[in-house]
Amino acid sequence: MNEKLLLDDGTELEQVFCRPDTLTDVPYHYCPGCGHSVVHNVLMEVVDELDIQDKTIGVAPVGCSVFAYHYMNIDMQEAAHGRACAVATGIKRVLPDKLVFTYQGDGDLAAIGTAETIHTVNRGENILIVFINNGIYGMTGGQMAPTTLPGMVTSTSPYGRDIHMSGYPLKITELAAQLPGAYYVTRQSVHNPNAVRKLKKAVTKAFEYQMQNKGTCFIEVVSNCPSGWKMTPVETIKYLEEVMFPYYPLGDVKVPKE
Amino acid sequence: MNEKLLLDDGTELEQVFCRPDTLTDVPYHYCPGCGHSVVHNVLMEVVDELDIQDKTIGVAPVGCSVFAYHYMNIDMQEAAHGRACAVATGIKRVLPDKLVFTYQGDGDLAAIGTAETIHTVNRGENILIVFINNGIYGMTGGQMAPTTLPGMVTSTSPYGRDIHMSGYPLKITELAAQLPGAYYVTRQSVHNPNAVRKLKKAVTKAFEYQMQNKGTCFIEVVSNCPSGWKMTPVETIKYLEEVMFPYYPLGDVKVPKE
Amino acid sequence: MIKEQEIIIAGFGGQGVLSMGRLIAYAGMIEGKEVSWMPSYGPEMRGGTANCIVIVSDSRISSPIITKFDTAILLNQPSVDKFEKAVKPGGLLIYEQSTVIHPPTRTDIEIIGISAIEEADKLQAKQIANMIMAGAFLEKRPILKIETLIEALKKALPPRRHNLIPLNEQALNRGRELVKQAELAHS
Amino acid sequence: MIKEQEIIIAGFGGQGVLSMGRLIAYAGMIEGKEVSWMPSYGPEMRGGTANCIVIVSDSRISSPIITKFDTAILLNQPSVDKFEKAVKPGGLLIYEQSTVIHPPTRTDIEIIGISAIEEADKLQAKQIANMIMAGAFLEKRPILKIETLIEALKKALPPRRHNLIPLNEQALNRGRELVKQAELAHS
Amino acid sequence: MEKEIRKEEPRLMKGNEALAEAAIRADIDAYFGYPITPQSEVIEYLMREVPNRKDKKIVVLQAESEVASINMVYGAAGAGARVMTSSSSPGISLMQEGISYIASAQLPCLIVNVVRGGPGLGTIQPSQGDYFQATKGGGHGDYHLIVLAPASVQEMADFVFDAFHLAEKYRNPAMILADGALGQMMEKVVLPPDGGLSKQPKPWATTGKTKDRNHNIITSLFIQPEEMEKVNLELQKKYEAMQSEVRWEEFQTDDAEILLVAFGLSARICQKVVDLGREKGIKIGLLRPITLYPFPYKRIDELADKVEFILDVEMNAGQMVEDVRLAVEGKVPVYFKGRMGGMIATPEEILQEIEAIHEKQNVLHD
Amino acid sequence: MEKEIRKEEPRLMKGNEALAEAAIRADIDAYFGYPITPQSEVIEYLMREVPNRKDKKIVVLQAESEVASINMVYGAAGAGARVMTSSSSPGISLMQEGISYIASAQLPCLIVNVVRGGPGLGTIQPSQGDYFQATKGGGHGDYHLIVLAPASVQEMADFVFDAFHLAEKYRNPAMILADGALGQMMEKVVLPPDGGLSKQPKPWATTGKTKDRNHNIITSLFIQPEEMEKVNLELQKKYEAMQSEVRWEEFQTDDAEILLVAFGLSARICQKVVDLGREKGIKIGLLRPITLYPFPYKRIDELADKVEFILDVEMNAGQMVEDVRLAVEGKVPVYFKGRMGGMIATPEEILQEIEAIHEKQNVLHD
Amino acid sequence: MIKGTVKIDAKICKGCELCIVACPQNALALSPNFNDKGYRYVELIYDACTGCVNCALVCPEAAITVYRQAKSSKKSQLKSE
Amino acid sequence: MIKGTVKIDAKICKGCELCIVACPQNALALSPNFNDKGYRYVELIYDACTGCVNCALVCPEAAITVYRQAKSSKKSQLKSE
Ligand SMILES: Cc1ncc(C[n+]2csc(CCOP(=O)(O)OP(=O)(O)O)c2C)c(N)n1
Ligand SMILES: Cc1ncc(C[n+]2csc(CCOP(=O)(O)OP(=O)(O)O)c2C)c(N)n1
Ligand code: SF4
Ligand code: SF4
Ligand code: SF4
Ligand code: SF4
Ligand code: SF4
Ligand code: SF4
Ligand SMILES: [Mg+2]
Ligand SMILES: [Mg+2]
Repeated sequence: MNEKLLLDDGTELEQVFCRPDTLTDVPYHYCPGCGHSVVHNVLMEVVDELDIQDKTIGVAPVGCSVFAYHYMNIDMQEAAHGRACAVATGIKRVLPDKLVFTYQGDGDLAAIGTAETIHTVNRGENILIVFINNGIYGMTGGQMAPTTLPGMVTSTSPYGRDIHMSGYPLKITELAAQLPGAYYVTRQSVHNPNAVRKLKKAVTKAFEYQMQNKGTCFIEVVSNCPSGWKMTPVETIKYLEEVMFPYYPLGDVKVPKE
Repeated sequence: MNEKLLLDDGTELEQVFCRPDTLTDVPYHYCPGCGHSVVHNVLMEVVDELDIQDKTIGVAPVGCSVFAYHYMNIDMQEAAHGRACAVATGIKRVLPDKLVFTYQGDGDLAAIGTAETIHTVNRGENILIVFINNGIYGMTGGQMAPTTLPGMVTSTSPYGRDIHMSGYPLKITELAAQLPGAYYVTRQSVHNPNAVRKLKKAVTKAFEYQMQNKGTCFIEVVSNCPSGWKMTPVETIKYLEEVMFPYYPLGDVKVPKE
Repeated sequence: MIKEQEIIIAGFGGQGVLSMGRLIAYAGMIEGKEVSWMPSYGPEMRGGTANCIVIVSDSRISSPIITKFDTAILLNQPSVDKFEKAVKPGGLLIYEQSTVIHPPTRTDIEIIGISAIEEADKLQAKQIANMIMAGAFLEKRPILKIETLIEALKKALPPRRHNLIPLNEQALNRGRELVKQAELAHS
Repeated sequence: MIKEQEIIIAGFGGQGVLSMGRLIAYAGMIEGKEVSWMPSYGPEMRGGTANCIVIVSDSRISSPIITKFDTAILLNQPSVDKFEKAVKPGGLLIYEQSTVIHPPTRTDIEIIGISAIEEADKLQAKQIANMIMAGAFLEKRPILKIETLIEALKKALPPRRHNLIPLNEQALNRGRELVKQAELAHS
Repeated sequence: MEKEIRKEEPRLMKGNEALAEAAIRADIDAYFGYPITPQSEVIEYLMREVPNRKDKKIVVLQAESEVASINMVYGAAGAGARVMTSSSSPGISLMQEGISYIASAQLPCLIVNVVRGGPGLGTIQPSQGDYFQATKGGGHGDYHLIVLAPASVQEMADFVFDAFHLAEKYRNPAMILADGALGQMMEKVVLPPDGGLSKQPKPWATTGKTKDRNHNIITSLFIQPEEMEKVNLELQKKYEAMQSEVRWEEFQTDDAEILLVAFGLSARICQKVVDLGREKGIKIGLLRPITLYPFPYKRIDELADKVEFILDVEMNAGQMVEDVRLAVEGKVPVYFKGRMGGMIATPEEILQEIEAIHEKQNVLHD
Repeated sequence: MEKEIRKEEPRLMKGNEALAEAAIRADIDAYFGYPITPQSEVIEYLMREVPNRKDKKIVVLQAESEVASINMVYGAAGAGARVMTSSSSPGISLMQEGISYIASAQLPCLIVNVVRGGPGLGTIQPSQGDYFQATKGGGHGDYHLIVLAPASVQEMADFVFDAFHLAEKYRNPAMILADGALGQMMEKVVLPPDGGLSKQPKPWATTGKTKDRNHNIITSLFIQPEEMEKVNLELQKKYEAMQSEVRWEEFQTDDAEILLVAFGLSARICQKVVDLGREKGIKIGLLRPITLYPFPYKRIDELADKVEFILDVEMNAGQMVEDVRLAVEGKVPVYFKGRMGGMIATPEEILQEIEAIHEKQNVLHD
Repeated sequence: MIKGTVKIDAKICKGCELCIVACPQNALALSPNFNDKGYRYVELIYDACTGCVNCALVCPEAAITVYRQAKSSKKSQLKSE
Repeated sequence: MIKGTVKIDAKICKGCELCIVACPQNALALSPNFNDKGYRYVELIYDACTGCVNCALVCPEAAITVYRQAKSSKKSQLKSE
């Protein structure tokens, strides 16, 4: 870092952005254009900047991001499907001075893990929950998630999600925000550079709040799944903007009253 | 029923209230003054009046009311702890013309069964959920429930519920009401005759909505546990009024927009 | 010397049947005997009887759960209904007389009715009925010294409640007297 | 007559490697052979290769999962990197030439490069590259008749998509030609 | 059940899909499940196909978890439905409480476990590591599932019928214990006939109390130990009766000097071993248990009288081998060959093992 | 571990409470659990007592479920804590996925199962019906717990130390398999000394990556079958090594002609049977497995050489008896006597059984 | 004139006293006697009962039958409200 | 004069094109060539780059390093915002 580049014409350029130090060298296994990678980058960027590599312990879910621990160069645990919040509780309670976060998909956090999610937030566990909502089960090949939109085609809703059969998409972030244990709840995305900037701010805040023992911070990232959605990465941006965000509006859901 | 009573002085009195027909003769095993019994009575009273004994299928929880099936003279299933909503979903989906209800305690519905509760309501399963919130685990001898009030002494919060350790009491009824699948959500009690009358109306409405396929009806009954609270039944009434209701205010939480 | 006593103590929750049993077991331990104490637990306690099985023995105890007893100490009607038949022939049944409307009827065991609740009321200490029963029991089956029981009580109670010890002692003695009176009446 | 062919077909998801394999298996079944088709599955598909193992045999097939192959049909670089070494000595490796920058190098197997993607582009049908590869394979290992493959295709495609059959046939034939050309070039 | 002659054209299908199609044809009333590799095709197929079967009324619901799935199965089964779920190892572990409840409440249903390599999250590759869990009871208490182990896509389909038939006959949950390869692979299958499994009345089901009967109760709670023991004795009697349903298959055991015992995919591989061995003049035979519970103890015991040794082959660290040893009770040595974590022994590898043992045995005999 | 001489006064305690007090003295860092009869006193005792131990920093948390509990245990164990949970049968069934994960990730921890009668909701009375689940692996995949079976309140306390010692030595989850009676009963106990179990460094734990080491990863995912097989082989090697920890107890086996095998509460009862039998001149001996995994196969096999027959006694339908039969391999007949659903056989009943078998055997021998 | 009365099933009464506090007429009280279950049960102690049903509604044991001098032929008063 | 430039790690680029659409200067495009992973990778096609970091922010593979003619010695532009 802080490397300089000297061009042929003598111009000196300064390095202003590079791969975060706290990423390992292992190439991501994610599909091209997958939002998981971007969120990983942002998380490790913040760990770099806050200089908390030695204090941060991550919990990976079962989902496409199950291998997060290969990429994030911090101590990590891989939790059973849906149990990341319970695992994080176990870690944080015995190591209250460390910074603990979970990283979970929508199937993991909002389906099988619903009870753990709700109760962890309700207890106000002093952790950060990062919730990647791509409206689908990426890992297992594109099945319907609790957050799949009405009418959206997946391998288990081949004729589109039918709300009479499966109900409406679950806005678990709004539920979480209702709980007194939730300190800071926000919905972000990574579909363009500004969104990435905002997410980074949110993550920074969340870690700072955790250092101040404020309770649970909960960041939803409305993300994409080019493979599951059967779209090119570029097409997913449009789908996000036109279809996902109207249902999952971006922005803070609960901010601390300071 | 409709029996008359002829007094010595020649006055003829009409029977205006008696034990519901749809109760069996088995005496309740509940502790003296326990609200469970009253709610059982009300439920069966409504089954009598709507004449739906042959259509109604109940699901008993694991909790003090685990033996509900001994008392309610209707077809019933006993579910695993916390899974009554899943069991009811299984029944209702294969028998959509029957009237299905669950009967669950606060440990059952709001702790171990949180995921099933949330997702059943979110799917809008066309059932009635009866939720007996007595702020304690009665069955297992008085441990802290998710709904135990701050400072309340139980066998697992011997120095009073500590919100820093266990979080605030979970208002799962309010969460359920947020879900689009919830059609009618109300909080009732049985601590005096009028409360019982209101509960009966709520139950009647809920069954009627179910006949109209409206979605999930959810009735919380803020109840007592003389044994767990270590109070006489009469003392529990005061505690309910003075301590429980302020935290769990009675009344409708979500009413149908008609 | 009695080498072993297998005892069931039953009544409503709140009547102190569990603590009475614990006290006997504790005293047995102090006297160097093998003891076990096993409570009833679970939902049958709701609105029904609480009970505990106490075994005091000179030799090692195998199972703490048994179904036949040398002695039954029964503080309410449901307990009498349930455990009368569980007393071994020749065994002893002591029951609380003032609240039991259908007294036990077996003829192959010794049956003693004690109005412990009434007597406790007289001593202005409802919660002491259990100790009156315990006194009655020890009068009939002197497996333990009363002094040891008092010693056990001292260890079981927190110091700030040691003022209750004289009352308990009184109750124990009252129980013993009542047995004697009952026997006198029968003889 | 070839009694058995154990084939691995690999490439990116979306290149039609699974359906090509299925077609070969289906055609084998029509010809009365024993067949099995086994896809790769799970997260290794993410951003990596999809593959399937196809076995066409005259006798009963034991395991559908094997690690050495008579033939490898490989449509991208990672597949070449992964499966080149899995070809049995004397076996066949056909790879997509236009996108693979490090071609296979073994000398104890037969290696044929086919620019299937380029050729498919020429036919204005990107999705047909797999059939070009299939044609090439059948030219080298005539375990099945081309007609059976077409028949299989008819059964596999819904009627409304039968208009695609001539294109597929063309691709198969193009593959066969390309092999011949390649062999000519080498010889 | 007699095997009928099937007229339908053979199809090329995945094991998971053949199983799902068979379930439709077996007239299931409901399926509840949660996706997990390598069996998600079961629910995917049902979601895709069921809406096209206008003559059928089948509930297909993706539950929020495996815990919910199995309890939905409990509810539907209690209400008299023909109902099933499917999952793979970790998901099946989550179902253990529910399975124990279903067994105790004596409800018929089908649970499919398309096993992957464990323990833990493990690998998604095929395995037979859940034999103990399936046969000895992964849940609490004394109970047994009827366990069928298919070895082909054909059996993935056929055993759906067998499993429901047995489950309903005995009011007992049945399990199909397959593995990832059987679920994922395609091969030829001739599907069982639609509607070929009749439905018997279930007077015990909770379908609404009518005037002419007492209220029906589905429960697994028997708080009095005397009562609970009675229920247990009843269960044990049922398991005893189920022993008559034991099924297995033998290959070239008539003159075998060495006996292979293997189930599922391992048995397919061992069949090849038999052939390879016999080509070399080694008289190998194979017994394949088809029902893992009940287990063919007796037949293995009989065969033990005739062979030099037994080699049990599994895709795990040695589980069924305990049952084989229990069958044989020391009569002949029982050896074990296993690969783990998704690895599969090749026929050659197994034959080598046999030859090595053979040599060792001969040395011993000298 | 050498048994030290204990100076403390004996106390009268419930098994559950003695276990909880021992956990405090064994310096646990954390307990996570969910109430269930007959073991709720464990968490109740900890909640009551821990705040009074100002010298200790122990986390005691009531989780929202057993599923959450076991996963909290996983997290805390992975972070290097000495951590435990306790439950009873249905709750333990719910933990099976988590247990399989913990075993696969090789994390030390203690799981206490105070068994009640199953299957299903069953009864809350004592039982030994979870032997299979504990020893063969109720979860998916090939793994084993270290399983200790106490037979007294004293051992309820002592085995907490043993369990953590072994768990940490082998980086493997350990289980204490008790029953409702042992949990609920009070008897004399001399508690183990406070702080008597030292803590070794856990360099693998996720405590925050420091500059001087690579990042630590706790996982049970090994997607490549080759890798997963390696993990499995490593586990198997560990289980092999654990065999050296096998523990059992014998009573009057020296001259025994009849051998009783029983664990836990059943073994206490069988001790009485030995006495009663010998009074009658029947030479009975008793072997009590203390570790159920590893199991004393070898010793039972040795004793089998000397006795006429073996009677295995359990509070279930016959589970450990399979291991006894595997130990004996047909050398002598192995009989089984079991009561179920919370029922407990009396010494007299067992003796009668012995006499009946004895008679039958003699007829056979004539 | 007697407006109403109650019959209390003494066998199943658990003496919880909830009916006593619910009765606007203070017409109910615990008996000094015990029932088969060992509980003191409730009795109507004088003729003030109006048949208002309050006691019956709150009785956990459904032990109370209420009679009233009234035209209503409804099974229970509740419905008529 | 060149205001900025990017270095793209062609080895790990997956050709998702997200950087291309994120670049306000339209300075990026897919190469006709393939990398070791079989993907066409992205290249800077002319000197319009301003070093605005947009492409790098959205790059899933963290494959882009950005240089800019600027005083900021901050590790990343983000922080300075
Ligand atoms: C107990 C259990 N059930 C199911 C699975 C299979 N499974 C793995 S990941 C997953 C869902 C993945 O979806 P999501 O959480 O949304 O993550 P994504 O892949 O979309 O990032 C499922 C169902 C499992 N591994 N374990
Ligand atoms: C899986 C499982 N965990 C725990 C238990 C023990 N248990 C039985 S009932 C109960 C809670 C009872 O509380 P609640 O649901 O509030 O009902 P209440 O008795 O208060 O009416 C618990 C924890 C169980 N039976 N099964
Ligand atoms: S499947 Fe979807 S979520 Fe998973 S890596 Fe691919 S694009 Fe991302
Ligand atoms: S313990 Fe509480 S909830 Fe249970 S029956 Fe008694 S009073 Fe009612
Ligand atoms: S009916 Fe009304 S007045 Fe009569 S006893 Fe009951 S509460 Fe009192
Ligand atoms: S409310 Fe019912 S149970 Fe309670 S005292 Fe009155 S009559 Fe008896
Ligand atoms: S830094 Fe900005 S201008 Fe330069 S290539 Fe990237 S997006 Fe384009
Ligand atoms: S965003 Fe990154 S991975 Fe995607 S095309 Fe651009 S450089 Fe390549
Ligand atoms: Mg997702
Ligand atoms: Mg409760």
